[in-house]
Amino acid sequence: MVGVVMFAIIIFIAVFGRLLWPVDPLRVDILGSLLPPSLEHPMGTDDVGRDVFARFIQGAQVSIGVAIGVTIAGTLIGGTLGLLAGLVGGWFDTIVSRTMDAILAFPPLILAMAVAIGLGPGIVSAALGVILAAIPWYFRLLRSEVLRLRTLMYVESAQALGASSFRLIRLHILPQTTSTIFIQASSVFSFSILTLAALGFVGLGIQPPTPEWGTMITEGLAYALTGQWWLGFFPGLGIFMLAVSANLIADRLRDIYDPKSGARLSL
Amino acid sequence: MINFLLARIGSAIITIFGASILAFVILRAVPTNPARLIAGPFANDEVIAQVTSQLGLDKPLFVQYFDYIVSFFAGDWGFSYSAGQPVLSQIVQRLPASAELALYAFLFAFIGAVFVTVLVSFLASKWLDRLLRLLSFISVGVPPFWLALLFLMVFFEQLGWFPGPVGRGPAPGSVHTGLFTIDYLIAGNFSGFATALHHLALPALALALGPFGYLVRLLRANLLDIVNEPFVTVLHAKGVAPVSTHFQHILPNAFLPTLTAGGLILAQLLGGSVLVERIFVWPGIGTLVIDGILRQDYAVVQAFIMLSAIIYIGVNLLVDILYGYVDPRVRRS
Amino acid sequence: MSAPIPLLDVRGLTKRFPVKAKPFSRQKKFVHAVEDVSFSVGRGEVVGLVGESGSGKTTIGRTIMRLTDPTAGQIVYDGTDIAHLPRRQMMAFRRKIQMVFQDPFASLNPRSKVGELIAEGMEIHGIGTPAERRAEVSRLLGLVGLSAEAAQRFPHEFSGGQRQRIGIARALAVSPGFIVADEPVSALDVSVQAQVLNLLQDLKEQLGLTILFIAHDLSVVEHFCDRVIVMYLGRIMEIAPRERLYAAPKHPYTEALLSAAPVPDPDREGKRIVLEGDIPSPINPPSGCVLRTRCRYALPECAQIVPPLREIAPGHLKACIRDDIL
Amino acid sequence: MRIRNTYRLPFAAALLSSLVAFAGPAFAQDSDLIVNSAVAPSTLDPAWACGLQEISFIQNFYVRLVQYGTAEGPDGTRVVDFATTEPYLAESWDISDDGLVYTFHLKDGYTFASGNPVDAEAVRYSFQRVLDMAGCGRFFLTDGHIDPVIIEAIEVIDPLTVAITLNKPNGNMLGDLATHAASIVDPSVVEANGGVVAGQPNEFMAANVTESGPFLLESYTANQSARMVANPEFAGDAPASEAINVNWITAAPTLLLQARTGQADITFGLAKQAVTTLADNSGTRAIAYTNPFVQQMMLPNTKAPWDNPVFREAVAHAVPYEDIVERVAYGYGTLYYGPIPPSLPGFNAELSQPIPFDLDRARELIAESGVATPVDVEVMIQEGDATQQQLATILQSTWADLGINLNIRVAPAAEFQDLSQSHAVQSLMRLDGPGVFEVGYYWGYDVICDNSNNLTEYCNPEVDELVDQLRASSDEAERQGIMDQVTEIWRAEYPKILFFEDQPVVVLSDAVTEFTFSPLPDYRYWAK
Amino acid sequence: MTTTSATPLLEVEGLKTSFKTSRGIVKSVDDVSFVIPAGTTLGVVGESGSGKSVTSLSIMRLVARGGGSIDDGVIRLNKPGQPAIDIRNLDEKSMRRVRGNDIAMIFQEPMTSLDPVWSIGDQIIEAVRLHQKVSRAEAREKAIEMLRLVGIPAPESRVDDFPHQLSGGMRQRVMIAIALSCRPALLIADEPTTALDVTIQAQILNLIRRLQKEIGMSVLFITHNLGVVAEIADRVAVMYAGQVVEEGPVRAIFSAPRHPYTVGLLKSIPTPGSSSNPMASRKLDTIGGAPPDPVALPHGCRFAPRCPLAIDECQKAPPPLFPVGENHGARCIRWPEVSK
Repeated sequence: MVGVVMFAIIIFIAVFGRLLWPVDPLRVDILGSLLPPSLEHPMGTDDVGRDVFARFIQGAQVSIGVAIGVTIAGTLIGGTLGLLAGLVGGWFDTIVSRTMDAILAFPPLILAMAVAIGLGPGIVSAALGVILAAIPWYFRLLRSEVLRLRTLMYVESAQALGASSFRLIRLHILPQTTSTIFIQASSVFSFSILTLAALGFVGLGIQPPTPEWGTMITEGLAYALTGQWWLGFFPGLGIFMLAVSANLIADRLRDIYDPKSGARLSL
Repeated sequence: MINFLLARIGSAIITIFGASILAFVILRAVPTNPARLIAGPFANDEVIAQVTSQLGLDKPLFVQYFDYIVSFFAGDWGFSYSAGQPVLSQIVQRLPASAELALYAFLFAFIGAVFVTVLVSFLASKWLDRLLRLLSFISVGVPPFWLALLFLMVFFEQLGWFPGPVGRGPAPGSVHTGLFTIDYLIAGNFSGFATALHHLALPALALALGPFGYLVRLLRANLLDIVNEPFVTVLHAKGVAPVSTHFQHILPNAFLPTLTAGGLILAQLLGGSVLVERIFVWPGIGTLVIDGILRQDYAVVQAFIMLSAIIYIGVNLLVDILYGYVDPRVRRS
Repeated sequence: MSAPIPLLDVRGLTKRFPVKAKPFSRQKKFVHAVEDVSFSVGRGEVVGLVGESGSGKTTIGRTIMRLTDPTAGQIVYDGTDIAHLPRRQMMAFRRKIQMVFQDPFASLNPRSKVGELIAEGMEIHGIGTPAERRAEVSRLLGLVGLSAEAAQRFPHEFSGGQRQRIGIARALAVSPGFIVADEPVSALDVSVQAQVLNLLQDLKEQLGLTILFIAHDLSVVEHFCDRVIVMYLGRIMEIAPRERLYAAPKHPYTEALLSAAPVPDPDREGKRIVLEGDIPSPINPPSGCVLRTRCRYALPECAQIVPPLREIAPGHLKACIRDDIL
Repeated sequence: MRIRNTYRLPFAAALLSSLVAFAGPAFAQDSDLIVNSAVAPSTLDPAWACGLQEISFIQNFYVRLVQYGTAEGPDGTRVVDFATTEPYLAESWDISDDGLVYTFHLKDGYTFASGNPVDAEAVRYSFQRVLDMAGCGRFFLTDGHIDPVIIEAIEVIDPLTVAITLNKPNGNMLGDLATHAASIVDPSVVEANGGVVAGQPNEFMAANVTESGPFLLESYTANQSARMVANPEFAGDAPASEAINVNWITAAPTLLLQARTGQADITFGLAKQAVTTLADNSGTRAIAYTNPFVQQMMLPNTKAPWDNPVFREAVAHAVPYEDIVERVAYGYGTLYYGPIPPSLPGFNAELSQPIPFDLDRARELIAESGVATPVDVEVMIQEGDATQQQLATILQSTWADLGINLNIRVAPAAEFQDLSQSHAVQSLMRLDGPGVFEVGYYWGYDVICDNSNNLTEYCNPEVDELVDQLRASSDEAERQGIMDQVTEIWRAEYPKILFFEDQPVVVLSDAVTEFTFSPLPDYRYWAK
Repeated sequence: MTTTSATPLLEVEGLKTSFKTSRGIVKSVDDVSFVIPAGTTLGVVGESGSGKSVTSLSIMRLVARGGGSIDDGVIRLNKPGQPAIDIRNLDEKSMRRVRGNDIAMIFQEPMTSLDPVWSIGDQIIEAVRLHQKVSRAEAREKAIEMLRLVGIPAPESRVDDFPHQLSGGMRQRVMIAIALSCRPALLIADEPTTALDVTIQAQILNLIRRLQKEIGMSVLFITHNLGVVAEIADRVAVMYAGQVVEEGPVRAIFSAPRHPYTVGLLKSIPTPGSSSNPMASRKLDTIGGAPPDPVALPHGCRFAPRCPLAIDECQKAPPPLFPVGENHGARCIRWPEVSK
């Protein structure tokens, strides 16, 4: 419940923030730089006098947008591979499973970093890095789900009626996995938010001046000890709220659908 | 057991090779020519071409890969242009700092998580359980680098309880392990030990919180599963006191899966915490890698990626073996 | 007693499951689930297949359904060997052979409505228009003693016995001639078990079904089946018409099984023959006669040869080398 | 067997060197002078070093033929005076009348750490090495005359006499010989560790020094720290401190923190905003100096729209210079506009008045220029450079009103270097200044035609001719005349945007008793 | 065989146990009374949900873990020569001394009833040492002895085995060894053979019978299998919807049941030997309908909605347990009309 409310607040800020706070996040006011939070600037201003709240709003859009994209892409690619591997088996399964093992050999953040470096810094390569890191988790999940569900009696009973593999997947396997996928997706969403921020933090994220929370924290780092805490604090708070609420939602879903399994993916 | 070991080692080796190909391919996609970086700004094309062939960058990719792997396992991990040093010696230099930080972070996370979770589950208080759950979510959701920043702002800047971002503090006089706390203890210098610990505390805590939350969630879920197992009812029916039931039976059962997760976490931490090290100016591998990334010193980055994968797989392997040793179901089958 | 023309003729059926091989070990290990099993089921006959866990009875049912492929042997249904039939050709037989599953909770997809579940077979085989199927679903629901509006509800809204009725209706939807009933009542409470058994009996009589009835409960089999096949550790021990089997078992295993079964009669006296020891692992079954390790009549020879299943009286076969017992 | 041995070697070496490195900081003592700076050297090889951080570190370990003098500085400190050249290893020197042959007479008694004498042969070897390796050092040593290389021959006359022959006269030759590139390295050690391979860096020399100068490098952890101690065998003036600890700290907060708490005696490279927070800090003083490094935006004059001089003039008027000095440089910047930075000898303030910030004028000029708006331009800045990012952001916002859409491309250091060297970007920002503090050297790459290091691609044959005259001349009055002339020509063409000349700020703890500032810090004169 | 002592070993009177669920309060056990004389076996039969397992857990006071509570009733344990123990009012520590020592319990699932990471020997040793002051070595000897007693071959070597190395039947033997290690006065066996194969079931039933004689304990044997009850029990309690509907000597229950539910139950199981009777119908007698919803129990007789003999009066008030014979009671107002 708390999760949903927190999530709703952030989404609301991302979607309607610009309407309620129509300040240009790129507008520079040099002499008004580094102002502390006030009514005029609820989250203060940054080193060139941009309104941090306006940047926070746009950062929310960027973070959420990219995280959603990453989550969907990861689900589709990893899920499809997992379904196929579980169903087809044989050499296909062996090759894909081995590849996934190799990907899993990297700590997720390191993998995402490697990809972002390889493709050159930018939001697209950062997103691709996170997708690649997320794929094996979906793959494993779906593959084991398929293997598990295939032996379920009602799947067998449909098989006994003569149902084709495609029909089995479409009607009897895939619908059963939606809750698992959804739980996984909210974990991955939270993971993407954190990882994208981390990539931004090490300079592999989105290119300025587009505000991205992780990059904002890095830029704020230099001011943390000179008293201008608001530069890094608020974007961090945004990441925190989004990641925590996505996790809370995932956990709630897990309680509802799958009370036995534990956490799956962490930074 | 021997078969089990051989099989695990075999598959670990295959995975490492797979991972090395992946790492190699990814990093060779980089558009910039490292030769230009090494040659410097006033170099002409001739010099750049010389350096390129010196690095073997003009060879086909698979030859480069082969060369890299051969020299990697021979101990030549490349040359860092940004430090003017072989990568291996840089990593060896910085490994103890990262290892010490990782070790303490892991201990904080693991011991903390096990202690708190088991206590809360034993007390069976709904209220405490909710609190713990909330705490675990908060800790999993906090970006570690932001947390590090908050720690500094609160515990250093405001309260002055801990040292600021100044790295590991003074080094001990004699070096045995490279882990300051241990070295101080060996030297019998307890105030030095305290200082080293003082410096370790904030970064280790910042690093520990995420894994702590993760372990709490995992252990809590496992404990809940085990508590509902029939054998627990049997134990009660035997007249076993709740304390022994909880700590001698439920905990060992729930602990085993946590061990695996703990291994993964330790492996990730050992690979250097890229994020927290940077903020606390910890002279570890994480800092090295960030510098490597920013300066596009890819010999460093590539060696680090390989190293992370190897540590990750190696620790996993160790945990599997340990698991096999601890869990009778795996041991004897 | 002359056996009717068999509708199903199983010959030399063998099924081995590879055990996940240990790396670097030379020999592959198998679970010997079913070893060289032959029997037949006549048209309109109800044949019981009894045995304890690991006897292979369920594997036989699943193999006939082609839910798993046999390692060797033939399964001749109505003149066609379906044991190795390709998918496409097998489709025709899927209509003719249907299965009722043990667990009425697990064998129905919880997310599908009962109507959809029953109609699924018809849909797969392209039987009728949607409207016709709906009508057929109502008819089938009536047939198994449920009201027509049950079609609109989900499986979890029904009790165990009702779900098993739904499972039966689902199997009947494609008008099969042959039903493999895999422990259809063992998960049910006694009173419900009786209801379902009665239903199966009615349906059998009305529709002229042929049934292979897999069970571990000897009294249910005695009540319901015409002929009984007794299995142990993947092999057939004895086949006999029920009257003969229950009155005068000829195989030591059958004898022990019947003796071990508890009877709801406190006054029953008589010595109980208890088989000592555990059922051996199907990965390493004993050589020769698989029962010999637990058999009180075992001779040294029993370890030497696998006793063939031989006819000792019309329609009565046993796999035991000793004729001097029982 | 052989293969194995060679494989084992790097491992052992790495382990050993790491142990040495652990042991390194262990010997740090309270009496050590602590020097913190933000950027670490990437190589210790004088032949290969390019940047300030390498130069300033390396030069402490090597003796050179000549050195710069010093002069009075602010706040009781001193500054290095690049206008004067004093003897160092060379006792005296003769310059032939045509200005082509320099003959140096060396002092006796100087030795390397290995015990070998620092003699004429070592000088010849060191210079020849720099020329052959063709790294950055060659550029410094030849005053930028590399095509053809201005040094025609280096001859050993006798063990204490060496002669250098040029193929054309050069007014700044002595200044060049005072740079790090002219460091005298130990030929025996170099030969034992890979020798000289034309066109290739030497891995040993990148991580080691062969000391001939006032300091010995006691321990060195790349990118992290080093400890240097006074060289007891050094025949020249002993350095002011016995031992110096150098830390390279990339994290801005740490650098600030250590300066603030007095953990560091001397701190370089603090952000200007951070320096302002130290104003009331007790125990430290922040002293601003000058050096000829300028925050600038290169407008490659051959690329549209910068090929339009009126458009360049327009954008030069569209920069809020004063606000930038106030809030980006926090007052530590000098405004001017001209080809000579204010702190380089020869600067004429009269002729180099700053350009006023005048958006209306800029608008008029754009209209006049004929460049159709809106126009998209891209500026490349370097990853992690906060100042450049602030400047780019400010321009982006300011220029948006003029119809100029400024796209910011953040490039990591390597890509930045790659793209700027290959002239592949539309424009870029840079903090740039000469490595040799003389106008001729600076203009030798910054304003003359067809020079790959001339990032503005400014080209004016008339200026080129004047620069040639300047570089050959040693006459002060003549030089000033030429410089003023070029300034006037250059200014009218607005080749680039000059935000401000950067004033370096050094934070000294109160314990520091002697300090001499140089843009290329020379540790010899520091003490506490 | 049965010695009717003055005070039975276990007396249960008016036991009421309920569970809070999301759908409402479930009265799993509602006014259940029975006695178990020393050395005898009471068989409790009933279908799933009838409350038989909750009854046994209530006696062990283990319902709280599942969210249940004992609301009313008396559970009294009378060990010969000792003061009676009022189980409901015992403090938790004393209760623990009763569990495993005076009353032991074995369960349905032998595969999951043992701690998988403890060796079976240690699990027996734990039980022994909890209730007896013996050294570890002595306890180990005792464990081996117990394993031998329950018929585990080579107990000296198997004592260090882990549960996963044993078959289901062997595990159930280990469970019995643990339960009997302290020679309890009462053994509660909750469906101990349901998960086992029929030949193994016979072994375990024989074992329990043998040990009961040797130790002289009483047994509360819970099962849904009427055949098993007929074989093992001296007295039988038939449960339906949380109540004992009939209780009596085993012969009386099987030969002359006085409750319609008992009758229905007996009739609905296929009669062994039916094959030799050519006249036997292929149809079984059944009880119509289904057991009531546990959160919405009928006000009167709980079996009335399914009862062929039900009359209007049956709906009005819950019937008491009528004495219908010697030590034989039935909860039916029309009991005189009931016959098999």
